[in-house]
Amino acid sequence: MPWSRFDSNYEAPAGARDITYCAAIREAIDQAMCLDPRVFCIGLDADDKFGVFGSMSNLTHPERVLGTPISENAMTGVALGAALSGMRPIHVHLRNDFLLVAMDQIANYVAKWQDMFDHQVKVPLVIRSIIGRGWGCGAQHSQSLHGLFAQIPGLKVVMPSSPYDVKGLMLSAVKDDSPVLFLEHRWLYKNTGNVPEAMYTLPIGKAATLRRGGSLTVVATSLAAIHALKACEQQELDVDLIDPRTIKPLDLDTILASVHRTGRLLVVDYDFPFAGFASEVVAAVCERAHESLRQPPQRLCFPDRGMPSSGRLERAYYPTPERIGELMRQMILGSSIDADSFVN
Amino acid sequence: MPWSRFDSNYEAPAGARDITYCAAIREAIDQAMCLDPRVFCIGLDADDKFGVFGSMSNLTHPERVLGTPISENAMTGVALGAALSGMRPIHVHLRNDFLLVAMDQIANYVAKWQDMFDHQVKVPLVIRSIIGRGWGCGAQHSQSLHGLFAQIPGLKVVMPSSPYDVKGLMLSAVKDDSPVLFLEHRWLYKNTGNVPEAMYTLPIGKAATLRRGGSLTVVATSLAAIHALKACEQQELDVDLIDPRTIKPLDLDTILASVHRTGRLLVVDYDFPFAGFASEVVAAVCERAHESLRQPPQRLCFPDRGMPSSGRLERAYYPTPERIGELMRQMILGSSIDADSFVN
Amino acid sequence: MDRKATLKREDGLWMLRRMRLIRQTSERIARLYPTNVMETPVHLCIGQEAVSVGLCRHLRDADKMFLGHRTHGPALAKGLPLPKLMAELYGRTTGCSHAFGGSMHLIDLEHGLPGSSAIIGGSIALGCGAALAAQLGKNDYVGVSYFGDAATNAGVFYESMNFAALRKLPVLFLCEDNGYSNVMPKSAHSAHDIVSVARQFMTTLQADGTDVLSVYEHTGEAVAQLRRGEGPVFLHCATKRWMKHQGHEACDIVDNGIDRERDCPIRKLEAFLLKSRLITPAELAQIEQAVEAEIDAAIQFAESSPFPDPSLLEVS
Amino acid sequence: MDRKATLKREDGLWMLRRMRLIRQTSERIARLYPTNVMETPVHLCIGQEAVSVGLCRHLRDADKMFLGHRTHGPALAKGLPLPKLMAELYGRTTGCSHAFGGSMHLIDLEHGLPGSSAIIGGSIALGCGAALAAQLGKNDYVGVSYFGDAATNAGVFYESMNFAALRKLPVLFLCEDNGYSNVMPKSAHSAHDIVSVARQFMTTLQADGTDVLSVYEHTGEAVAQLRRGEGPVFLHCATKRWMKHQGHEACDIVDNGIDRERDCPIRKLEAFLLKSRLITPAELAQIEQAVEAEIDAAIQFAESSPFPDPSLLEVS
Ligand SMILES: Cc1ncc(C[n+]2csc(CCOP(=O)(O)OP(=O)(O)O)c2C)c(N)n1
Ligand SMILES: Cc1ncc(C[n+]2csc(CCOP(=O)(O)OP(=O)(O)O)c2C)c(N)n1
Ligand SMILES: [Mg+2]
Ligand SMILES: [Mg+2]
Repeated sequence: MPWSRFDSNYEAPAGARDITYCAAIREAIDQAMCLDPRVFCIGLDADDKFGVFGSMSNLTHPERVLGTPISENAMTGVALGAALSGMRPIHVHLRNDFLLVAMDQIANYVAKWQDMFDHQVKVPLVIRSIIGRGWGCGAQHSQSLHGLFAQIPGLKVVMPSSPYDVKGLMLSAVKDDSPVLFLEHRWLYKNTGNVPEAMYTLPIGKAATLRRGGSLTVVATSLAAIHALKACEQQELDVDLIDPRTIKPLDLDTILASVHRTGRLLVVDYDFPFAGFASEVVAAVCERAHESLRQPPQRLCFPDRGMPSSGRLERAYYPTPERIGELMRQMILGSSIDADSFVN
Repeated sequence: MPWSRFDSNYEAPAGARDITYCAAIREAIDQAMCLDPRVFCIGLDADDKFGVFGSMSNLTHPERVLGTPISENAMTGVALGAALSGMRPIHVHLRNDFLLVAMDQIANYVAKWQDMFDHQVKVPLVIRSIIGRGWGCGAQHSQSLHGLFAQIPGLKVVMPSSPYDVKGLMLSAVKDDSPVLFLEHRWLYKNTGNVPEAMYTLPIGKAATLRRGGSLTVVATSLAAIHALKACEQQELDVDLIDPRTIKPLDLDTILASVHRTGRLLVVDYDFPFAGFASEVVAAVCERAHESLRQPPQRLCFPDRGMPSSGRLERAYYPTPERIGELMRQMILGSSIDADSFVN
Repeated sequence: MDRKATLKREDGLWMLRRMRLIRQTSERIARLYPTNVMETPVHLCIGQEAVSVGLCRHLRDADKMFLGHRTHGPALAKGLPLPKLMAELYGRTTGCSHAFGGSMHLIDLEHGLPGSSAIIGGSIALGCGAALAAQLGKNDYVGVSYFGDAATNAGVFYESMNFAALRKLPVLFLCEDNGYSNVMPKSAHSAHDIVSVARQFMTTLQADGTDVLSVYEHTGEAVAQLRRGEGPVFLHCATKRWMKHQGHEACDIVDNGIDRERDCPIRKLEAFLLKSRLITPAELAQIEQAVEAEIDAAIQFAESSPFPDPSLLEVS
Repeated sequence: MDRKATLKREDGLWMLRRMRLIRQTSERIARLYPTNVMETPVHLCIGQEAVSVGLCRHLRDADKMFLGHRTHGPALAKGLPLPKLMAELYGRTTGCSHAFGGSMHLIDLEHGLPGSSAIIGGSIALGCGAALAAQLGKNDYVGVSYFGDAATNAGVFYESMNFAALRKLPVLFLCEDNGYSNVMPKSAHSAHDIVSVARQFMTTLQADGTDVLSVYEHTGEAVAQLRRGEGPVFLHCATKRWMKHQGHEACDIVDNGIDRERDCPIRKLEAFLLKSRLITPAELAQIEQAVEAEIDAAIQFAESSPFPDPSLLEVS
């Protein structure tokens, strides 16, 4: 089994090259495909000249990159059938909104197959999807559906924020014998960071602490984590910023340890607010660290409605580093925020 | 507009007939169809001799009951197109697991249509689905997906527990100009209760208090509410039992008022635990009533895995009145429960 | 068919005007697009105007048409006022979707456009739903599902055809086949002949989608069948996409087989009208100018319209 | 075809034994079902045995077959050991799915059964995935998607056919057409002829699904094409469902056109084998008895197997 020679290591090393988030994904996929002939990529427009926003350009094994018709549901079943037959497919989608077309396969088939047969079979299937937003794409092309998919037992949901994480976690996802939903925010693609050239994996289910502080625990993933980090830096806030990296399984231990220290919790989640990932984090923390919380926990999410198109409305719809910073500051000052803006 | 002559009234009257939950649904649908020729029913096996478990048997207008092929996704689009053209369809599914096949239409189309066009159009569409479980139906035929659908902005999610509620809320759902997902637990079908013969509506978004008490607030819907009630009665517990009836929009005011009095919260939700309805209730309460909570809130949900088939496993998978009662009693006694059994 | 004998001048002029409206509007959008005044993706219809215009000459306001992502052409053809389109692209409250929809989500209830969708395939079912509403309500409007060649890859297309055929719904399946799904040619996305498959379910017709008179003729036949209650029709229109899938640039696919002289639906119609003496060269120029003026006014309207207030997003 | 000349005794006996295994097992299940020892829905295959058995005589263990909800027949035909089926129906840990699957979710990796699904339609795509794995890995197994007539109403069927045809996948689309979706007849669920539609995508063959030799013959042709790498095949088998859709009772649809004498695949094969002198009446009786004994043993095994421990549900 070619995958066994990896070490698990989740501390970003120093001294490696700086490459983009996009290049880190590409490198992980290329290395996985070179290492293991069972790995192949499939997806609508996966094989075209755009190379999935560059994340699959010039791969060493183009013969294992398969384009498909607009048939996301059946293609997910095809990927599953191939995974059950010993392959390790990476099924890629240009926008996560299209995953809803494949929901029957994802939720009824992919996620349940192992449970239904008491884990006699492996389902080494990665479903990659890019989260996009902005430029008036509107309600059907701007969602971030990690909260929806995290509800479904049997799916791991990974959404890395840095080039280092995205490479290590992509390799872990491909190596994993259970289905992994891998979500990449388009706005992270050009970010650069330190990424070793050699293959490495990062554990699925282990958070990263992006900033240490003592007054407020902030939980945020993907683009939200980067925005929160920016807000902390801009406003020099004493924040313990945790990026769970994999939202399911969730590294609750790291979050709880932080809340026990800070006594305050804010979850910034770029997703719908009702029964989403932020709800889960708040609920799980309150169940386990009620006594530690000095003030009510808070969530910052999208408004509970579909995305508007006009730039003016888009810019108001999505949280910004400024809004995150403002909320963090208020929480640290202990002032109470009207929670009613988060839930209808 | 034939619907305007209703009064909103949500107190169960005395003296009316006792009929079953199933008969109450049937009566509501039949009355709606008689009142308004724009109301029609559509769905796989909607027109067969079984009459959707009896809930649509012998309707007055069988010519407005349309069977369909196994094409849940397109049929949802057909229902939406008809709703946008002035009809008031009731799209029915024998099991809510099949809704996942129609997820693109439900989440990308039905739920978003009004938001995308700034509510210039009405979408008077009811999606009815029965929640089933037991008898070894397994992971694909035993889900309760209200938490998943409640995440999606633009959908109302209604799941009544009593014959009185189910009739009034079904009429409200059909009367509503926005999409309503209406979930009926199969195990409630034979329950009987007081139901007026005349048409009446109940407000969508208004909880019912099933039992008054001062020591613990329990939030539970549908079958879970009935089980919780049974547990309270069996063990004579001092519980304030709230059945939100419509899980979205959620009547948070009623829940908060109760928590302020009792200082304790338990949510019993017959659904997956991660980022589900129970998470939302706990999170929303903690944000708003942190100071009132005397001890950590708790959730009782399914294990975070697909449903098993064997009767032995099924009976362990689903919470029971006994398990609910036990947990309520422990919470009232103030003992701490290991929360780690709810989230993986 | 002797087209000259049958085509009425008013029909010819109407179609010419609408095609010019779509063409010139699209060209103007392409010119303005790089300046970022329109914050929304645009899927232009240059070269494809004949399809929507030939179709819509036979449709009434009451007929309900559902669109996908490539909306501008068919929406204008069906009757969406240009200022409302422009204001929507400019993200203004006076847009047809009040700035909530953008380019891919246009609506105009008055003109039988109950909305459009950017998720490929699904809106095919909505046209069937409109037709079902017509049938159940004994109304005489028809439903139109308007979609591209690649949308037929989605399962919902077949499910919709089957249901429409089972119920003999008055719905037109209008396939605007430009031979591509983004840069993927039809040969890569369909193993079969789309029309032959559709023929298993319903009457099929085929028109030359670069020739508005061909589309007009076949749509006439199709819509007549629908209005007679004889069940659904699939109308295939082979056409050519002159632009890239999205944005303001010309299509750069090598060997795309496009000859802008030969394939231009507007030139074709103009030549025919001139030859048939249904129009004069002066009138042609006049139409072109009138359309330009209309576009100027629409842009003026859009630019001077207010942006939406962010408070509109508040959820009660 | 002169069947006598070509059918080998060992093939005939194998098919007879498997059909009897399915038939007698199903009958036993029907007898036991009302006693509630099997807490799981059952979709029996009585009358339909010829389809799965004629097919599976041509399949190898390495060939991967994906099933829907009506699993018992095809699973036994493919090689699932009877005790593992019975124990699964009895909800015991020794069941093929360790008591987690029940009647609709059977698995047997050793015999090329990677699982089955109760959501109609979707598993058609999985067979294509197995075929893709074979193609990419240069393995010589084939994929089989086994489904009913009504499963073809689901969009995923068309999407799968298109993809299989585009990639020339070695996958067999096996349509077991019993004419019904629960109590809905085919005329109500399909406006079209299923085979004619499939023919637009790939080679189609049609067998008499009440005659195992007909299925055997056509499957032979189909599987040979797959193994030669010539692309997918759709094999239609018209058959009859003697039972209700689910449960232990006989089908009560009026005018269901079933004549249990005339339509019985087992009688047909027995008559043929006797006439061809490939078998003796004594051997027939012996097979029947051996199968009964096998069933007794399987039930004995199931009944004496342990129930699963609820702690198995704990999520780490
Ligand atoms: C379900 C889904 N998958 C993928 C896409 C991305 N996408 C947008 S347009 C398009 C091509 C559509 O081609 P066609 O239907 O022929 O219409 P055309 O653009 O040629 O007019 C694709 C793949 C989408 N919008 N929806
Ligand atoms: C997506 C979906 N819709 C509806 C059902 C309910 N259902 C179970 S079996 C069945 C009929 C299937 O008919 P067919 O495919 O012909 O197989 P048969 O039962 O005749 O073998 C239906 C409608 C389902 N399981 N999945
Ligand atoms: Mg196209
Ligand atoms: Mg059938």
